[in-house]
Amino acid sequence: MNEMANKALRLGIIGAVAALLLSVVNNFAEPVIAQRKADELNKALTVLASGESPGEAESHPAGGVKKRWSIDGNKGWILELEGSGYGGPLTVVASYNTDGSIILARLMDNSETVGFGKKAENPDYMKIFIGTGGEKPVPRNKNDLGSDVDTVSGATITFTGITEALRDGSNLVKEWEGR
Amino acid sequence: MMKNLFKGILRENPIFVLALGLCPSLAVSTSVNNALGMSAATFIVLLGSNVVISLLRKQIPEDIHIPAYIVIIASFVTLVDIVMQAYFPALSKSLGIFIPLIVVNCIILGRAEAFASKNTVGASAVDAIAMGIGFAVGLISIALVREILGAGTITIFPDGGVIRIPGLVDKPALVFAFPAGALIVVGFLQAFFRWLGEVTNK
Amino acid sequence: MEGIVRIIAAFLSTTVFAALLGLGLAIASRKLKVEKDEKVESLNNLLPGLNCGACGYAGCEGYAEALASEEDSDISRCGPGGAETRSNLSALLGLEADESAVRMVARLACLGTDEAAVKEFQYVGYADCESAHMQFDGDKGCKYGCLGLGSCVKSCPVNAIDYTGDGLVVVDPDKCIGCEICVAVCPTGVMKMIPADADWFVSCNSNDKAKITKSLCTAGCIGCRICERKFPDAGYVVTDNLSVLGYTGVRGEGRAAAAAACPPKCIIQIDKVKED
Amino acid sequence: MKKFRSFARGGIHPPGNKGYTSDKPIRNAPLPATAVVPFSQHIGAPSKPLVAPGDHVEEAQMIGEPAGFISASVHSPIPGVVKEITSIYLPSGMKTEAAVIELDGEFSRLGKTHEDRDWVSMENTEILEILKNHGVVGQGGATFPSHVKFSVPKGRTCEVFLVNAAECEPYLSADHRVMLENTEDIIEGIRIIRKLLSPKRVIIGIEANKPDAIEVLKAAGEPEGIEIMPLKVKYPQGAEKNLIEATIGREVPSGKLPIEVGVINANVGTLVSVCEALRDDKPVIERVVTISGGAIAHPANIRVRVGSSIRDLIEECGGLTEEPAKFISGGPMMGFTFSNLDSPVIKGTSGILALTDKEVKHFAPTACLSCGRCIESCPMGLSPTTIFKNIEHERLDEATAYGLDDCVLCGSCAYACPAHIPLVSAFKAARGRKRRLSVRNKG
Amino acid sequence: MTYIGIIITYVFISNLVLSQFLGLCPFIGVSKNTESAVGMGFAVTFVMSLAALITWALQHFILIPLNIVFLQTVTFILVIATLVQLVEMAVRKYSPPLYQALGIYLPLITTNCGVMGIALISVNKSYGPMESFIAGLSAGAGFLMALLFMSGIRERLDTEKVPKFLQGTPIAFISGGLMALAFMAFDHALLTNLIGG
Amino acid sequence: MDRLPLISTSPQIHAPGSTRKVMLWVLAALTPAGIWSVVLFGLHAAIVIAASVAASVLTEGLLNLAFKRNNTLDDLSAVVTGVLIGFNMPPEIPVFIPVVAAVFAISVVKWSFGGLGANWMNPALAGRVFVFFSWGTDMTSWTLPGIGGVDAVSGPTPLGSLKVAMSSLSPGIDGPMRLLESAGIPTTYTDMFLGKMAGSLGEMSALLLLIGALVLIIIKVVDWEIPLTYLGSFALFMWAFDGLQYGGGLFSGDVLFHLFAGGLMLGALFMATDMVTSPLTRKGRIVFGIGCGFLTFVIRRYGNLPEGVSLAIIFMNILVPLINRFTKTKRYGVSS
Repeated sequence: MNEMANKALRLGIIGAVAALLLSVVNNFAEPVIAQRKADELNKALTVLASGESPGEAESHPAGGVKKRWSIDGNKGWILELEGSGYGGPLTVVASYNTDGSIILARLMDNSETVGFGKKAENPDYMKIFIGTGGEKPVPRNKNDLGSDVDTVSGATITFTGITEALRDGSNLVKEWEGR
Repeated sequence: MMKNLFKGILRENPIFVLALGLCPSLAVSTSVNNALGMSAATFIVLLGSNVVISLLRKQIPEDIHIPAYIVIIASFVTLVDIVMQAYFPALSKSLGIFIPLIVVNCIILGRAEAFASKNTVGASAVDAIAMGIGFAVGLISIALVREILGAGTITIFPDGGVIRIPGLVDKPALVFAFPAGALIVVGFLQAFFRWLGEVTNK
Repeated sequence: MEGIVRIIAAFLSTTVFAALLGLGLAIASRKLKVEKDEKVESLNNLLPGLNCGACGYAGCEGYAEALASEEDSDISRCGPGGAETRSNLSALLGLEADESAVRMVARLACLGTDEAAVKEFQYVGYADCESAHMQFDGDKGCKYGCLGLGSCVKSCPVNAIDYTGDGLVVVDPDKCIGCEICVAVCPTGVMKMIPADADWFVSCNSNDKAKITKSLCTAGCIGCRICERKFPDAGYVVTDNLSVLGYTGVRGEGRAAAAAACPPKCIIQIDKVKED
Repeated sequence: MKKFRSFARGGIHPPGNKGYTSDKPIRNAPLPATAVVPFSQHIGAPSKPLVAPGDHVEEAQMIGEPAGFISASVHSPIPGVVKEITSIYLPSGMKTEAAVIELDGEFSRLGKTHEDRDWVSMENTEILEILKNHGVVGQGGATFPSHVKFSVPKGRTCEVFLVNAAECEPYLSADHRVMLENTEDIIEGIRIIRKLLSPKRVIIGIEANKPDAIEVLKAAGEPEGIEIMPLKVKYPQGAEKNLIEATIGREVPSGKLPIEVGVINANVGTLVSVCEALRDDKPVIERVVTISGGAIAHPANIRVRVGSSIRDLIEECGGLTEEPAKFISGGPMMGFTFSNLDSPVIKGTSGILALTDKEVKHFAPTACLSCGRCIESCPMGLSPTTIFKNIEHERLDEATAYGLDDCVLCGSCAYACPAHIPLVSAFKAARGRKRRLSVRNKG
Repeated sequence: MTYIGIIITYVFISNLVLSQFLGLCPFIGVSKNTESAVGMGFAVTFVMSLAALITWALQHFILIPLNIVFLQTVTFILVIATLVQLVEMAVRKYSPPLYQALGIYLPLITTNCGVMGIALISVNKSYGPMESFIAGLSAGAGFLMALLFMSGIRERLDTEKVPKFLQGTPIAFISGGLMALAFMAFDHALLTNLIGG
Repeated sequence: MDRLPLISTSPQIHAPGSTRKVMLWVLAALTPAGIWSVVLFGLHAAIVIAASVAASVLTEGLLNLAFKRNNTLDDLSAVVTGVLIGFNMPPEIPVFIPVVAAVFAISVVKWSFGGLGANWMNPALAGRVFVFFSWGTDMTSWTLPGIGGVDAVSGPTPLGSLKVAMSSLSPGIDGPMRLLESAGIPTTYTDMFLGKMAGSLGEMSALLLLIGALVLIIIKVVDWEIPLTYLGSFALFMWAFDGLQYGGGLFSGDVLFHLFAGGLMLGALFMATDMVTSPLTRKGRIVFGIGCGFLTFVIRRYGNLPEGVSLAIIFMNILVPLINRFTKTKRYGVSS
C-alpha cells in the first residue's frame, strides 16, 4: 500500500510542480495575449469601417455570424463570418453597405495552407469582392472572375469558403435591411 | 563531443535516419520561417525535458515513468506555447495547433526513454542539442524544398525577409504545399541523406 | 488576487488529478501484473537477428530459448555475432565461451571465368545456378565449377557475395559471417569454408582427370602433385585429381613457391580478413 | 457445339501441331546395334546394376534390380555384351549410370509367338511382383514405378481407376496411335488393374481432338463397363490432378496423392506395358515415340527399343530438313531440351521433337506487368507472378505459402507470359533451393 | 455538423495521416504488413474514441469551470498516457488473445500524435460529447484505413526492385505522398454537396 | 566457333506477344485520337504531345544511365506514359506543364518504385493530377476546337460549364443538356461523341477512342472487365441519381451526356486498364472497375472538381493490393 501511495505521490508532485510553474507563467502572459487579440480585432474593425467608428459588438445575431457591429448609426454592418476552408473553419470579417454590397473584407483566423490558401490573408486578395453583393452578385466561381482569376489561382477551396461566407453575409444584411 | 553533435545531424538524423518526430512538424514545413520557429520550439522542449528527466531519472518509478515523462514534456510545451502566444503572435498563429502537438513528437519521448532516462545530465543535454540541431536541419531542409518548389519563395522573416525565385514565384508547383508534396519531399530527402551518409562514411 | 486563486486552483487540481492517475496506475500495475519471460527476450536482443540458422536452431529466437532454458550451454554457436555476441551472452549467462573456435569464411574455389572455362551450351532460363544445374549440371564444360548465376549471392543473409562480371562470384571475407548458407545452396559445391586467416588457397574444385580438366578450363587443377611432392611442409594434399591445402597441423612453408610452380596457376594468395 | 468436360481453372490453348503424326500408323524402328541402357529411367532410387562389363545378356534379361521401395527394374532391350558401365546425361539433363550393350546373339522374343499367361488366377501380390520384375513404370512422363502406384495404402480404397488418355501436349501422338492400334492391349491392361484394385468405376479421360480413338475405345470398352469421357481440348487436360477434377469433379488436397480422393490413375501406354508384362511375360524394353517437329523430314510414330540412340531415330524419319533451334525430349510444354543426339530413348520418352526457330521464338525476359495472364492460365489456381516475385527476393517461405509446392510445372503460366519471365524455371530452382536448405538445417 | 458529416470529414476529407500529418510515425512504422496494420489500426481507433470522450469531460468538467484551460496540454496528455497504459494492462490481463493481436501496439499509441490531435481538434471545434466520441472513432477509422492501404502497397513493394537508397521508409513516404495526392479528391465542397451543408 | 547449342527450360514454346508489342498496340490504338486532336487544335497539340513523350523518354533514359540500370526504353512504356500525359492536357497548355507532369510521372511515380511493373499508381494519371493541383488555372483553360486550330477561341468544357451553371440552376431545367443551353453553351450528343467540344487533347472523340479500345479488347491486349464495369457502373449511378438535382426522380439521369463528356472514355478505356496498376484477377478487375465508376460518379456529381476520372482511378490504384488480396483465385485442392 505504501509503495502505491509513494508512486501516486511522486506523479502528484511532478504534476503539481508543472501546474504551479505554468500557472505562474500564464498569470503573466495571459493579459498580454488578450490585449494583443483585442488590438488586432480593433485594428481590423477600424479599417473595415473605413474611418467610421463601429458600434457595440452583438454576439450571434444569425447562423454563421459570430459577431455583428453596426457602422456609425446605420450606414452599414460589420460581420464576423464563419466559412469553411481547406484546413477547417475560417473567419472572415467584412463590412457591408446597407444594400448588401461589400465595402471591405479581411481573412482572420484560419488554418489554410501556407503559400496557398493563406494567400487570402493578403488584403489585396479581397479586392475582387469589393462592391459585389449589391447589384452585382458576389462571385460564386472562379469562372466569374474573368481576368482576375490569377489573383486567386489554385486555392479553390479557400476561395469557395470565403465567397460563400461573404454571400451569406450579404444576404443577411439585405434581410435585415428589408431588401 | 563534436562527434556526438555531428551524429545527430547526419548519421542519426532524427528525421531522415531515425524517421522520428515528423508527425506534427511536417505540417508547418510549408515555409522556412515556420520551420525555424518549430525547430526552435522543439529544441527548447527537447533540451528542457531531457535535462529535467535526466535529473529526476532516479526518482521516477518504472510503472509511472511514461505519464511522468510526458507531464514534464507537456509542461515545457505549454510554457513555449504561452510565451509564443504572448510575444510572437504571428508565429504562434501560423504554427497554431501544432505547438501543443510537440508534446507527442515521438523524438522527445523517444530521446527521454532511450537516452535521458539512462544518462547523466551533461550527456543528456548534449544529446538533446545534437538531436535538436538534427531535427532543425531536417525540418528546415524539408521546408526549403517545399517552399522553393511550392511557392517559389524562401521566407526567413515574414516581413521583408522573403527571397523570391524568379520564374518559380509566378507559377510554383502548388502540390508541394500540400501534404502529398510534403511526404514525397520527405521520402526523397531521406534517400538523399542516406546516400550522403554512405558517401561521407567512406 | 484572482490570479493567485487561479494558481492555487490549478496547483491543487493538477496535484490531485496526477496523484489519482498515479495511484490508479500503481494499483493497476499491481493487480494486473503478468509474468513474462524476460530472459528469452533479453537474450534474443543480444543476438544479431539475422535468423541465418548457423547456430543450428530455427532462427535467433530458437537459440535464445535454448539458452534461456539451459537446454544448451554453448554460447559460441552464433558465428555472425562473433566475439561481441559471445562476450555479451557470457556476461548475461555467466558462461565461459569456447574461444578456440576458428573463424571460418567462405571462398570460391574456382577460377573458371568466361574466358578461362569452356562453355558447353547456352543456357536459357531463370538466372539461378539451381535451375541451370538441372540442365546437364550447368552450362560449363567443367561440372565442378562456379556457374556464376548467384544462388549464393541471392541467399547470403549479409550480402557478402557479389558477381565479378566475368562469370564468377566473389566473397567479401570481411562481411562473411560463416553461416555456410552459400555452401549449402551451391549446386556444384564450389563454395568452401576456410579459416579466416588463411593466406593461400587452391581455387579449384574439379575432380576431373588432367586431360579433361585441361580441355575444359585453363585455370583448373590438374592434380599433377607438384605442390604436394615438392613442398611437403606446405600442407597440399592431392586426392581425386584435386589439390587441397590443409591449414592446420602443418608448418605451411613453401606455399608461395608451390603457387609459383603450379602449372595452371590455380593456387592463389588471398587477403587476410580484417579483424575488427 | 457439344460441351465437353474440363478442369475449371486456367488452362491454355497452344497450337496442337498433332497433324504431323496423328494419322501415321506406328511402325517399328530398326533394332539398335548398340543400346545405352540407363539405370535410372524412373522416379526414385536408380536400379542396382546386376551386370558387369564383359557379361553377356539375353534380350529382356534383367540387368538392374530395384534398389529401395520406390525404384524399378531395368532390362536389356537387345541380346549382347555389356561393353561398359558409364555415366551419361539423359535428355532430361540428369546424370545417371548406364550399361552400354553391343548387339550379339539371338533375339529370343522378337517375332516369336507366345502363350498368354493366366493372370486371372494370380494373387494380387503376385501381379505386383510381376510388375516390379518387369520394370513397369508410368509412361506418361513421370515414370513412377507401377508396382508402387498400384499398391493401395492401408485404410484407403480405390473407387475410381482413371485412365489418362488425354495426351494434351502439342505434337505428341504416340498415345493416340497406341489407342487406335493396341486397343485390345489397353482393355486387357484395364482388366488386370480391375482385378488388382477392384475400383467401382473405370474412366478413360481423352481429349476430344481424337474422335477416332474415342470411337474405338467406346466400342471396345463400354461393353465392359468402362466409361469413356471426352474432354475439352485444353492444356494441361492430362495433368494428373486436373484430369481428376475434369472427370470426377474432385480435387486432390494440396500435398496429397490422388488416392486421397479414391483415385488411382495410369497412362494408356502404361496399361499396354501392364498387359504385356502379365499376359505376355514381356518386360518394358520398348515403347512408342513420336518423332516430330518442323525440322524433321518425315515425322512419325515409332515403336522403338529402349536404349536406342536418338540420332538413329531421326535418321529413320528421314533426317533433318534444317538445323533446328532445339531438340526436345517429351512435349514442348514440359519436355527438356538436349543437344547430344547420342542420348538414348528411355521408358519415359514420349516424343523427340526438332523444332525450328519459327516454332520456338525466344525473347529476353522483361519486367512483370502484372497483367494476370499467368494467373488466368494456371490450372492450379495459383498466382505464379506472386510466387515468382517472392522467389526473386529469396522469400521462399512466402513463396511456399502462395503455393510453390502445389505447382505442377505444366508451363501454362510461362507460355502465356507476355514478359517472357521464366516462371517454371524459377519454381524448379526455388524448390531445389528449399531442398538444399532443409538438408542443411536438419544436418 | 451531423454525425455523418463528422465521419466523412475524419475518414476521408481531413484524414489524420494524409491531410493532417498526424500519426505519421506509426503510419510508416507499423505498415509493413497488413496484419499488424490492422491490429494497430483497431488499437488506435479504440484509444482515440475513448480519449476524445474523456478529454471532452476533462475540458468541460474541470478545465473550464476552474478556468485553467492553459493546462489543457498537460492534463490531456496525462490522461491519454495513463489511459493507454491502463488499457494495455487490462487487455494483457483479461484477454491474452487480444493482447497478442493488439497489445504490442498499445505502448506505441501514447506517442501517436493522432490521439492527442483529435482530442485537441474536438475541443477546438467545440464538439459535444457524442460528437467528440464520433470524431475520435472516425479519425481512428480513417487512420486504420490509411494504414491498411499503405500496408497493402508496402507488401507489394517488398517484392519489387526498389532502388537501394529509396528502400524502406523513403519509398513508404513517397507512397504516402501519392496516396495523399489521390485523397485530394475529397474536399470540403464534396462534403457540403453530399450532405447538404 | 559454331553457335553453342541452346538448352532452355520448359516450356519450350511460347505464346506470341511481348511487352513491347502490348505497348505498340496501345500506341496504335491511341494514334487516331492523337491525329484528331492535332486536326482540331493545330500544331500546338502536336507540340504538347511530342514534348511530353520526349520528356518521359528522356527522364527514363537519363535515370537508367545515372543509376546504371538496364536500358528499359525498348519496352516503349515510357512512350505510352508520355502520350497519355499529352492526351490529358488542355490544348493551349504552356509546354512546361506536360513536361513537368512527364518528369514527375516517370521519376517519382514509376522509377522510384523500381521501374515498369513496380509502380502501383498509374504514372500518367499521377503526373496529370500533380500538375492539375499545381497549375489549376492553366489546367482548366480550355479552347474550343476548330479544324486546323485556325479559329481557336477559349471556351469551357461541358463539364466545367455544368459546374458553373449548376450554382444558378433554376427549376424547370431537366438535365445537363438543357442547363448548358440555358447557360448559352449549347451542345449536342453528336458533337460530344465526335469531339466537337472543349476538352483535353486526347479525350475529344469518344468514337475514335472506342474504336481503338475495341481493337485492343478483341486482340486481348486489354481486358474487357475494367472498361465494361467502369462505364457500366458509372452509367448506372448517374442514371439512378443524377436526375435528382434537376428535380427529376430516381433513374432519370442523362447517361449519354456523362458518358461522352470529359475524359471518361480515355480514362476507362486506356488508363484504368493499365495492367501494372490494376488488379491481377478477373474478379479483382471487376471490383476495380466498379470502384472507379462509383468514385467518378461521386466526384463528378458531388465534388468541387468538374472531372474526377483521374482521381477516381488513382484512388482505386491505392486499393489494388488489397483487392488482389481478397480476390485471389481459389486454389486447387486447398479448402479456404
